[in-house]
Amino acid sequence: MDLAYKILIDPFMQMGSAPDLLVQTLWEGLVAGVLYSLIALGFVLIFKASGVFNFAQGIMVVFAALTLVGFHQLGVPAFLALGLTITVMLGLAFTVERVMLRPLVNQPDIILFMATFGLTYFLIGFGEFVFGGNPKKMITADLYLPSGAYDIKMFGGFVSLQKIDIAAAVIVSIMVVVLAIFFQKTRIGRALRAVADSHKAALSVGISLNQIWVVVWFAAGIVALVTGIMWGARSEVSFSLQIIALKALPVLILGGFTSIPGAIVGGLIIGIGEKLGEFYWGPLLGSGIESWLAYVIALIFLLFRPQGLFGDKIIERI
Amino acid sequence: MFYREAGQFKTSYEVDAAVFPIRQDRIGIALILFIAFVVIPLTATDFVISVLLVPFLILSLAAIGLNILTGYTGLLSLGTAGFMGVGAFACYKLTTYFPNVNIVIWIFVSGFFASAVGVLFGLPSLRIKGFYLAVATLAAQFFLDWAFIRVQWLTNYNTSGAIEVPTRTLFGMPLTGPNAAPEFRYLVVLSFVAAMTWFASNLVHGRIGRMWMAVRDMDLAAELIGIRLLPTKLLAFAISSFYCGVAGALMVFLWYGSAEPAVFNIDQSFTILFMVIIGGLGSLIGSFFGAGLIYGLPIIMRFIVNLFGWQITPATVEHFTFMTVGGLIILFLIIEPAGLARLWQIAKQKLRVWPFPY
Amino acid sequence: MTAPEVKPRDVLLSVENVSLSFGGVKAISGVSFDIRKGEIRAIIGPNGAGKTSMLNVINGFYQPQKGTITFKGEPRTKMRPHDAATGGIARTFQNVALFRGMSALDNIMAGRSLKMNKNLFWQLLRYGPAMKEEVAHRRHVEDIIDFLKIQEIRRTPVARLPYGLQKRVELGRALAMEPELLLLDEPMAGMNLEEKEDMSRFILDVNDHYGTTIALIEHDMGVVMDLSDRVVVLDHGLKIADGTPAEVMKNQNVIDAYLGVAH
Amino acid sequence: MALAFDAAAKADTFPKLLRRNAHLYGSRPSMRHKDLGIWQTWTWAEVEELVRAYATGLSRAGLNRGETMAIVGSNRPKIYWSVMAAQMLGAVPVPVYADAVAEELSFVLAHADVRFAAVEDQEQIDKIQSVLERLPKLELMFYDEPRGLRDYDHARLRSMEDVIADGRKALADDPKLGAWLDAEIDATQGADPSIILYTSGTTGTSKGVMLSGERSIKAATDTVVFDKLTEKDVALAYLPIAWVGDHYLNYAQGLVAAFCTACPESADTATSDLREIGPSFYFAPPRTLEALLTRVMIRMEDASAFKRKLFHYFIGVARQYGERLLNGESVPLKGRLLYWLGNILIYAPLKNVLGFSRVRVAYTAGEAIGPDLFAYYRSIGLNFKQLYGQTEAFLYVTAQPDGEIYSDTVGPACPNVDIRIAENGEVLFKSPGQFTGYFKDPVKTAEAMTPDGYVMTGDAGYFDEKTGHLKIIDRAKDVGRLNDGTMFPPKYIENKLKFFPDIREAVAYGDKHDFVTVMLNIDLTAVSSWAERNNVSYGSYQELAGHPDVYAMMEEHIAEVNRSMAEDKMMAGNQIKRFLVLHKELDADDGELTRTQKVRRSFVAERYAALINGLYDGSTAADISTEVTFEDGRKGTLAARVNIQDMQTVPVGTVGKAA
Amino acid sequence: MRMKLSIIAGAVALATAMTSAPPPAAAQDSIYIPLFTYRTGPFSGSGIYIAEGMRDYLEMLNQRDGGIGGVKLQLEECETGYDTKKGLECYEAVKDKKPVVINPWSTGITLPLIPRAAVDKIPVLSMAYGLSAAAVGDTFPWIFNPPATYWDGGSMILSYIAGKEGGGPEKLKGRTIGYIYLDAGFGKEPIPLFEQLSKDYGFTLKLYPVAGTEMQNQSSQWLNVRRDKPDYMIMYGWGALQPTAVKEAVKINYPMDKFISIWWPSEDDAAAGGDGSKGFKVLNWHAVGADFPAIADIKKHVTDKNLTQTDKNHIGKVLYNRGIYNSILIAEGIRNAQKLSGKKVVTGEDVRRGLETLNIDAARYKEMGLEGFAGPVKLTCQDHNGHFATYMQEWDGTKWVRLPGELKAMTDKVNPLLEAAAKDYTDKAGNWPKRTEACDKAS
Repeated sequence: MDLAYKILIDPFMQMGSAPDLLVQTLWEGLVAGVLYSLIALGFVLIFKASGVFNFAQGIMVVFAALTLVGFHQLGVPAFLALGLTITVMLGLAFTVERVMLRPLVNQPDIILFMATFGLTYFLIGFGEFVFGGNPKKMITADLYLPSGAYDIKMFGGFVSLQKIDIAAAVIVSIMVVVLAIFFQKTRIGRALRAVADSHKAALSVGISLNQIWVVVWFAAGIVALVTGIMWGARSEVSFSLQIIALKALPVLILGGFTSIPGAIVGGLIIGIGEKLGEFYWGPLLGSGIESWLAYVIALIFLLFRPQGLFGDKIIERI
Repeated sequence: MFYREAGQFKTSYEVDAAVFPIRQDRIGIALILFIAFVVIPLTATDFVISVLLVPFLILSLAAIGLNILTGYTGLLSLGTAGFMGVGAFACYKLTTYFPNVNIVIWIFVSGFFASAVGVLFGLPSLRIKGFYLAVATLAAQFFLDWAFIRVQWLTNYNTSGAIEVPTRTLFGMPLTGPNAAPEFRYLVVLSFVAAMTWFASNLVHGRIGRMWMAVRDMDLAAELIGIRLLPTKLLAFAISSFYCGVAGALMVFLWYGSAEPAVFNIDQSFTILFMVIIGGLGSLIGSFFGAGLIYGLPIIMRFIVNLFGWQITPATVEHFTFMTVGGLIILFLIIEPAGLARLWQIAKQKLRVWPFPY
Repeated sequence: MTAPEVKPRDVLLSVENVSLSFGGVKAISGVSFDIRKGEIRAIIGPNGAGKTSMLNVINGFYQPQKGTITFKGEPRTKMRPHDAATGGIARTFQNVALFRGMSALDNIMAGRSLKMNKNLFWQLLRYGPAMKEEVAHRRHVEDIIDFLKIQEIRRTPVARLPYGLQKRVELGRALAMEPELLLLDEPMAGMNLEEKEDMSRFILDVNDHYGTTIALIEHDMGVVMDLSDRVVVLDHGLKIADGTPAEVMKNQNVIDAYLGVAH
Repeated sequence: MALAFDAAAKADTFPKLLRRNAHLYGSRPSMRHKDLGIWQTWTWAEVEELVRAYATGLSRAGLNRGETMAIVGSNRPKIYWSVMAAQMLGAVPVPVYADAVAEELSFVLAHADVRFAAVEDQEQIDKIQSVLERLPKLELMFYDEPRGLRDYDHARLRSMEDVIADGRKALADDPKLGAWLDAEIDATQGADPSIILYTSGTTGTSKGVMLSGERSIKAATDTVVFDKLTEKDVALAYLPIAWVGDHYLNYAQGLVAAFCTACPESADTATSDLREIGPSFYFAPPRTLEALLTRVMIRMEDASAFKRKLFHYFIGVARQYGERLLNGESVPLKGRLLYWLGNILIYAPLKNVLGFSRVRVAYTAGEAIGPDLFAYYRSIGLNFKQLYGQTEAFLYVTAQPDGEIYSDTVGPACPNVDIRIAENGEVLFKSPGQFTGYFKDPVKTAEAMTPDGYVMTGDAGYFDEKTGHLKIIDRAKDVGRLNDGTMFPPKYIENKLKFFPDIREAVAYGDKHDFVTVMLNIDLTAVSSWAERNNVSYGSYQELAGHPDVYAMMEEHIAEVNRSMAEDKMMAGNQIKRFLVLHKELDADDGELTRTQKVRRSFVAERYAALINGLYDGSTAADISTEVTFEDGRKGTLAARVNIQDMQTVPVGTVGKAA
Repeated sequence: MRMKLSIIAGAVALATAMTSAPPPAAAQDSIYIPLFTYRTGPFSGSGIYIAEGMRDYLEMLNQRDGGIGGVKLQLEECETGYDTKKGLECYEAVKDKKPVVINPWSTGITLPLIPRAAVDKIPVLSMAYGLSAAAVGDTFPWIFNPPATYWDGGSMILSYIAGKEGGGPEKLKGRTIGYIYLDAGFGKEPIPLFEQLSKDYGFTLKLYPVAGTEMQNQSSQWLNVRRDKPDYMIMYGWGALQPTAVKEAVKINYPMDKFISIWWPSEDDAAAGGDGSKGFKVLNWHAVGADFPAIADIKKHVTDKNLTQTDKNHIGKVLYNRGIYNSILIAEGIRNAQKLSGKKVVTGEDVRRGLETLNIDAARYKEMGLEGFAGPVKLTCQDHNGHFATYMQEWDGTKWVRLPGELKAMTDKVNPLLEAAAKDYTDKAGNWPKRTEACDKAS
């Protein structure tokens, strides 16, 4: 009875009694969700166009952020460093396409998945070799990213909105819009969608698969860079950041591997769901349930929609 | 080239269905077993045994476990480490509650606990497939990870929050704990691995193996020939988790000697999955190859660097090891995506038809 | 192995007033027909006539929204494919649905799964009862291999086989179940003339040798005329004719349905 | 072993031998058959039990002593047992080629007066039933394979299985039946006909060669001792059972030596079955060996460059030393080492892959074998030997003993065989296994024998001076004479030429001429690949055939043939003086070849008379215009100018080197 | 088949090669000290400083003094990446080279080594980490964890808080104290102590575990903090947990002067919160900065000669100096061992005795050129930890500032727990060997 009370009633009482905290929790969930979406977006871009589940997205986040900070430490002005980093990510996309994807074309998904693991290993070694293992501070100020917070008074308390979080939400929204425009309006974007539908169809419109791969890996690289800046701003730029990439998995499962809106919505659901869960229900289980809650949320969704929220319906032809 | 198959004909289905139908292969296996059971314990150093062989065997066992699930039944799992943890913790609890029962029995029995947990987390597999199923196993992984830390009962309320392996004996000799001779630990691990590999081989070559592969290759057609999907998949989960559980128990009791829950983290799951993939999905021998490559390669590379006495700091060695291993994985996949087992098979086939190319 | 003597051909399976739709799209509407013991029954019709859906209903892949299916005198409701298999219905697919990672032998052996029952313990040892069982079933499977003349490809992974042989292996797998009713979905699709002749021969031999009742979908009218005892014609989910091949060929509805459709 | 042969001496019929084997080697394998995926095996004891049951069943079905029973089928245990069962009853089995067309089948079955036939399957039954009206005596057919026969009228059909089961039941029910059967076995005398083998009939209609048990066993015993065959040997039975070779090598020798006869799953799988069973006694006709070698070479072409180099290098080594080692000659240490290495790397694995690892005794016979081909197999350590024989002799007339192997001889006379060369060059022999006569044809029997009891083979030959071995050169009736009286065996010359892979067909002329000339057909596959390698460009077959480089190559080949003939006093006069390369391939569609791809010499001579004239009138070219049939059946005319080239000949006796 | 053989042969050859690998040069006339480091991996941020300090000090002794007591120190780094598996590999790799002491630098690696130390006769120095109960020398003669345990640390923080509240522990009554920690053995270890003390002194304890995978994602924990409004926050963190926690604390406007950590945060961690993190407090027991003759010697003899990879900016940072402190203990242990055994080249056994009789007083610090670097250390056979006093340092926005006053462990509370834990450990281990090692008089 007591347990039932704690599970079913008490959390809601808390929400009612301290609405500012509820709002704050929702906001934190939203921000975390936006950042999860961002990582998931990197995965989706690549999966959609090449069917590769890119395990290396996490290390790409670290790598991009380290490159940015690394250039800056060499004395390169922040925005030039940003430009150079983008160039490096383009180079990475080219190399990956050339060395890894091209020889492995038409292999089963799991093999490409495995190859991206090899890439991860390589980038860890390479990144640590070049940049060293020290955690670095993200150059937020130099990039004119805001700091500080707006404390909004409400419900007898306050809700604190970090400016960097607001910036993150704005930037992610802009990126999603840009990507949407890119997919809808540009020639290569349309080709990308064609690739997602059928490789043959894409070839028939005269676009080389190889180019498309470069483009999506480059796009994923830019997404990784943004992710790196945002997460780096929240904590620090270090190799442990790649762990956070795992959070993208339940998001992807929830949103479907091929859907950009799915990645966004999935990210928000996971973000808000796990913050609410941890905050209101976590203490019942001794806290720290966040580490698995996301997966359980995803699992429950999956049992009802095995192909994810926005995933293409799996049609079984017999 | 060295196969002499002319005149090796089968006069009964028993012989024809043998796992090693070729005499030269049987000799080879016998030789390997002889080396493993006799030569190595007599000649290898503690370092080779403790650092290379014992871990290699234990990881191979876990890889076999995962291969049963992923390679044979086609169910992708990222919860391997979690299931290994269940085995390890079960074994720890059992041996602390019943210290007088031989540890070897408990290591074996702990597999059943892992089985039960595996089946539980395998239940969604009826509805969910592919990468989507991975999330169910990921949930298992993270939940179990969390439980190992949070449920202090599992660690007997040790202040360290870790399994502290007590000394247990077999045949009057210490098998676990600091006084256990590496050779002895090795032989016990080897016996476990050899026996369980044999069992696995029997399973996958028989009705159950065919049912698993049928489900893997085309579940609709499998259902059509009367295979019930859920029980078949759950059996795969059960057996796979059993293997992982035993591997986990062996890992903590005969290798680490003490383990924090973090040992069973997601990285471990990934590592085992990669062993299975690079070794070859659906191949027992591939599990050994994969474990050997992914676990052994970095150690051997470090060793080679040391051997040449290059003036490189260990950190740099580590960086290059990472890069090389990563590069090699990609290279191997490009050479043979179906894994080392396939390479092995091709090589063997080449030898069988030598001097012909096919 | 010898066929049971069935003289006044009893009804083995009857389909009564079955309707099936997918999200409003009608695939089958109110179709009734029966299949008698020991006969070869063809289901024909233009593309999209609902033939494959019909087979899917019969072996439980789809649950019909309306109508009943009676198999061996028992009405079947809520049947899953493995129930159909247990009941004695086997099936081949339009696009070969073999287990691609396994050899031809293993594929056919897999067809015996239902008949094998030795427990996990013996399976682990692969000794004693499990081995005996394995050998006994292997013996049976070898008969099928012999019957289908696929001895040479016994050990070949099916993915490497040419299409015609894959179809044969698939037939073998279905036969391994010792079905009472064998559903063949376009057994000759994509085959050349010679392969078609072989397959026709095999189908007749199966019917003759094992006494298996066969229901088949086929596009090649020549084959249908040669093979089948009775034909049911579907068009747009409706039954438009039912009878002997000769009767059906003369039916005006059938001629209309096929008019302009090159077959 | 001594015991075994003593017993064999006493056992003068095959059923008696079977009884002996069951007694002595009861638990050793007698017969294996790749069936249903494994090698089903029957021991001698099992075979005896089966055959006794079968014989009893046959007897109950009406088969009587002295009657004949046709046996139609491929190498399958039940087919062999049908032979044994018939013999057990004192009946005479008449095996017929399984691939015989209905016409031939009906002739043999009618001629042999069969009432019963043991047949393999539906195919044979269909064939027999199509000619049933010509076989009024045929009562019952026993079939092995029931498949597809369900709807047949079973009035004339019974499955062997049923017959055996029936016999077995009868034997069990009536204990006296066993004794009766033993009495039947004992009642058969060694001199009684044991089997009738119909000759294939290349010349006229088939003749039924009657062989007696006693003689067959005596002949087989001689060769079993000669080749030291024992019950531990294994042979693969894949040649037609109606051919004397199979009956002798597998059936008779199998029973005498009690070795194991293995039947392949089907003709298609014979190669892989050969590899599995790994026979120790092996027989293959040259064309099989040639086809095999071609397959080896083609497969090797797909190997990696390194492996190919390795292969060719060591095959070269084998060519150099292999035969000498096999013959026990002295070989330098380096050669021995290289050969040893080659054996590890190439020969042993190659033999293994081909299934020859365990071959101890191997024979080839039936036609002339190319020296290269023969040397090839021998050089990698396969002890292939040639033998010469014919149905009337129960196969063996001559055979090569170990260490005296030459590709162009067939060896000295076998033990207890006496050979004589007739005036016209025809080979005559007297052997222990020789036939007792043609069935129902005393006239032909008499024609085939000399008054003093020698059998005329119809083959021309002579004893080689150096080796003392018999050389067979041609059919006696085809041997002509040059105007100077030299014996001219066209086939001998043609064969020598055809051993070159570049030459597909050769037609030799010389009878009643002053010298020998040949017309050649190039082998398109071989020559075009040669052309590719040597940058010889050509647009058509005709162009290629007429290419000067091709002529040069042919000239080399002919020169080699001439050199080899010059060594042999008997043949030195047959050196080729002029030749041409035909502008078109000889084609069965044009009637130039028989359907079995043999040259119809007289037809060709007529058709290409213009060219033959050219060959003999000294001109350097000749025009020819022939009608040809295109693949689509249209007919057209092909006109060409064909070059004719002179050849140098080698004066007799100037070639010092041994061949 | 032969191919298999050749593979085996190759493996055997390699294995033999491994066994016959060249032993460290001149093993006879030098002292072999393996240094387990983690310059790579997710925790390299701390690991690099520690590894540098640790190595540089010993290298300096080699360069300046020619080693210890005239015997060269042979240093070998083994990279663990903070991974237990690799740590064990390192242990097995160095075990046969007669190391005199092992510094695992990871609790995960320390734990499996605890039972092995006695068997292999290699002392394990887990300086202020590892198993707290190992302080009980009678039970763990081979394990040393000076100068204070995590429990000591916890009790010191509580004393500090009580002091800030203006008195003894009783002042804690009615307060709420939050504990944010890495959800692993290390973080969980002090919980029993805190629970005990919360009962004893009547304060409320709130737990905020952070999972290893969620270190950079702590917003929920800090939301909870905001809700629970604890008066003080205690942190036992590691790696990325620390800077993130500091940032989050700043974010929710938590009063930083009430945010107190155990001794692991580095300057980088504190700086993560920018200006907002001023006032953040961390326990420490040794000096920060480079103003010591010995450290000057490091610069002179090691860094300036490029005998190290050390980034010069790292010298004097808190974790660099922690590395130095670790090496001081090693060096003094060896020096003691030489004295006790009379040998120049000492063994692990000797160093164990050396460490048990370790006694570094202020005078000795001065001798070493490290006057005032840290408090005196004196270990006994019974006490392998010392539970020495520490002090609090505060982040002023750019550097650590030492706050006046010494903090003493609540030994009366801690020691019984330690004893109990040690007993619990040995009870569970099954025939844990009784101490047989003789006890030396302090030198």
